[in-house]
Amino acid sequence: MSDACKVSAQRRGDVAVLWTDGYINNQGGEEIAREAYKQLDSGARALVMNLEKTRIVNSIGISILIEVLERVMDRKGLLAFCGLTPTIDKTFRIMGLAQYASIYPTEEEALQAVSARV
Amino acid sequence: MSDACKVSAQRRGDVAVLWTDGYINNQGGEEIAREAYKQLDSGARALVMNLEKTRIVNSIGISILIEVLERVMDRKGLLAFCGLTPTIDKTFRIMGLAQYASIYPTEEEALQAVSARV
Amino acid sequence: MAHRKTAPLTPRHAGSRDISLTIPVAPEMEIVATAQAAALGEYLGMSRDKIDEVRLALVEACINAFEHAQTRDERLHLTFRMGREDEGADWLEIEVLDQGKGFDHLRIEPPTPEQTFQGKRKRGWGLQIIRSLMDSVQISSGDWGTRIVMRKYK
Amino acid sequence: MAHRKTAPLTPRHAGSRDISLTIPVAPEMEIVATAQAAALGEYLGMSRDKIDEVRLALVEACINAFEHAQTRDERLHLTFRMGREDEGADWLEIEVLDQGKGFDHLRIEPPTPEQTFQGKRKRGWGLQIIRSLMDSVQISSGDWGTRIVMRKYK
Ligand SMILES: Nc1ncnc2c1ncn2[C@@H]1O[C@H](COP(=O)(O)OP(=O)(O)O)[C@@H](O)[C@H]1O
Ligand SMILES: Nc1ncnc2c1ncn2[C@@H]1O[C@H](COP(=O)(O)OP(=O)(O)O)[C@@H](O)[C@H]1O
Repeated sequence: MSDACKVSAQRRGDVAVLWTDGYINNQGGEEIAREAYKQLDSGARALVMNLEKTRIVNSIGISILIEVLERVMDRKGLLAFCGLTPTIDKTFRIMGLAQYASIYPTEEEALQAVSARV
Repeated sequence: MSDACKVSAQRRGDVAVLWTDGYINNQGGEEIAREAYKQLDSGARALVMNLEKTRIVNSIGISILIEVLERVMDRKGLLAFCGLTPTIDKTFRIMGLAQYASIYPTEEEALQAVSARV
Repeated sequence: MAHRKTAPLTPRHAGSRDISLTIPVAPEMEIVATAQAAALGEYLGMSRDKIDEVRLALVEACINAFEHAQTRDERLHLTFRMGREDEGADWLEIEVLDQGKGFDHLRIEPPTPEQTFQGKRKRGWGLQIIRSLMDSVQISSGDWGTRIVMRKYK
Repeated sequence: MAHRKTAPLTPRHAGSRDISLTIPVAPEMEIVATAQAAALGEYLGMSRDKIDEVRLALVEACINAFEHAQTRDERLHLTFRMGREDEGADWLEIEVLDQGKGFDHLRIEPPTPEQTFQGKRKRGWGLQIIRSLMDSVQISSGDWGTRIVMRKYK
């Protein structure tokens, strides 16, 4: 099924960048969580999630992203999002994800901001 | 309605290039015919139709394109198509449009070919 | 069930311009449904961002029915309507009807970000998202099932 | 009408995995219908070109009903089915049902490019295109209307 969300990641020092491609529902969210925990477990202290290739994140997907955020916060790490469509940005704000994680327009800005803080 | 086909044109000496954008049905076909006849009436001797921004041409649209082709042939002019998706190419071949008009992969090739012949 | 009503099991007013879509209760079918919403939004000339809002609201309404409704027919019945206000504003309306167990939507407490972050329960945002993204939302529910009618202006 | 049959006015075998779509008989609604075909083609992982072939075949089936059928209900009833052969080949099947006047499809003469170019009649290619683009096509028609069932393998 081509709608399934694909997740890829790359490590840049202390920071791991994750890219999503496609619909983030429960499976997509779990895919992201798996990759995020793998990165944290192997020493990443900050995560940047670039969602520019995702147009829909449903509320189940967001609830999983919130769990990831809590885990990151427990470890005193950082989580930043970038590449959000206006609708995804709006939904992140409604659910309060924007209060606890930072949101940047571009990957560059997100990387700069978290690199300065880890 | 955003599905309506948009047609634009530009004159390059004896050759007029027409670009379509969107679904070519009866209205789209008539839009193209109108622009084509305008170009012929103002002296164009060859038409290049670039359909790269069109993914569907229905059989009514094609029947109108065939009328345009006949009018061009009556005037001893040339008509070339380019930028066809495989499906549009296939349909043009089924209906025989490909027997009477030339089809080129790119606009450049179409322009070169017709310019050499007008 | 708090709201017992006579069961209006056919779409509200099946006008001849309506588009009806019935999908099975199955994973990812909500995304298939959004293709219809997107096509109609484009037909009306809605902006891509507004279309995304409609799509997400529709996704939430569908997954609610998939997750909670326990539909008797294992299908979800969608009706799409387009119209224009007197002042000229175009709208797209989507009705999502399930023949499930229903729920008392007036007794659903709206969640807060604080509860979501402190607590164990991260869910419960679907209806809230639908209300935030659409211009008007009507819910009726009973033991005949649940109907959500939501409208977005162009 | 040559083919009088008892009128099977509901989709052939309405399985619970079917997707049904009803559209009004109105200009450009055929394009709205193709959005559904495209979404299901993507769901199956069909190539973009094959999806285009399915979309065009569906467009032709819809405009035939719009132009010729004189439907009694001014609606067109589409059913989408997905399945897999024993050998593992996925397919998408689309049924287009109109409740119109029907026609004798066996007596329709296939057009030729020569006739099309010499003659005044440039039309008559719809069914030919459908047959060329889909892997299998079944037509049944009577005074109850017309049903086309067409299948494309992934
Ligand atoms: N179609 C439905 N049928 C039955 N119950 C529903 C339906 N939609 C919503 N509900 C009930 O309303 C509650 C709140 O729904 P919602 O705000 O979408 O959040 P969530 O689905 O994450 O719980 C659900 O937990 C469920 O109990
Ligand atoms: N759904 C239908 N209802 C009634 N008649 C139809 C239908 N589809 C096709 N026909 C008849 O079959 C003929 C051939 O159809 P087609 O090959 O699609 O070409 P065209 O529509 O261009 O004439 C039509 O002219 C019409 O008489």
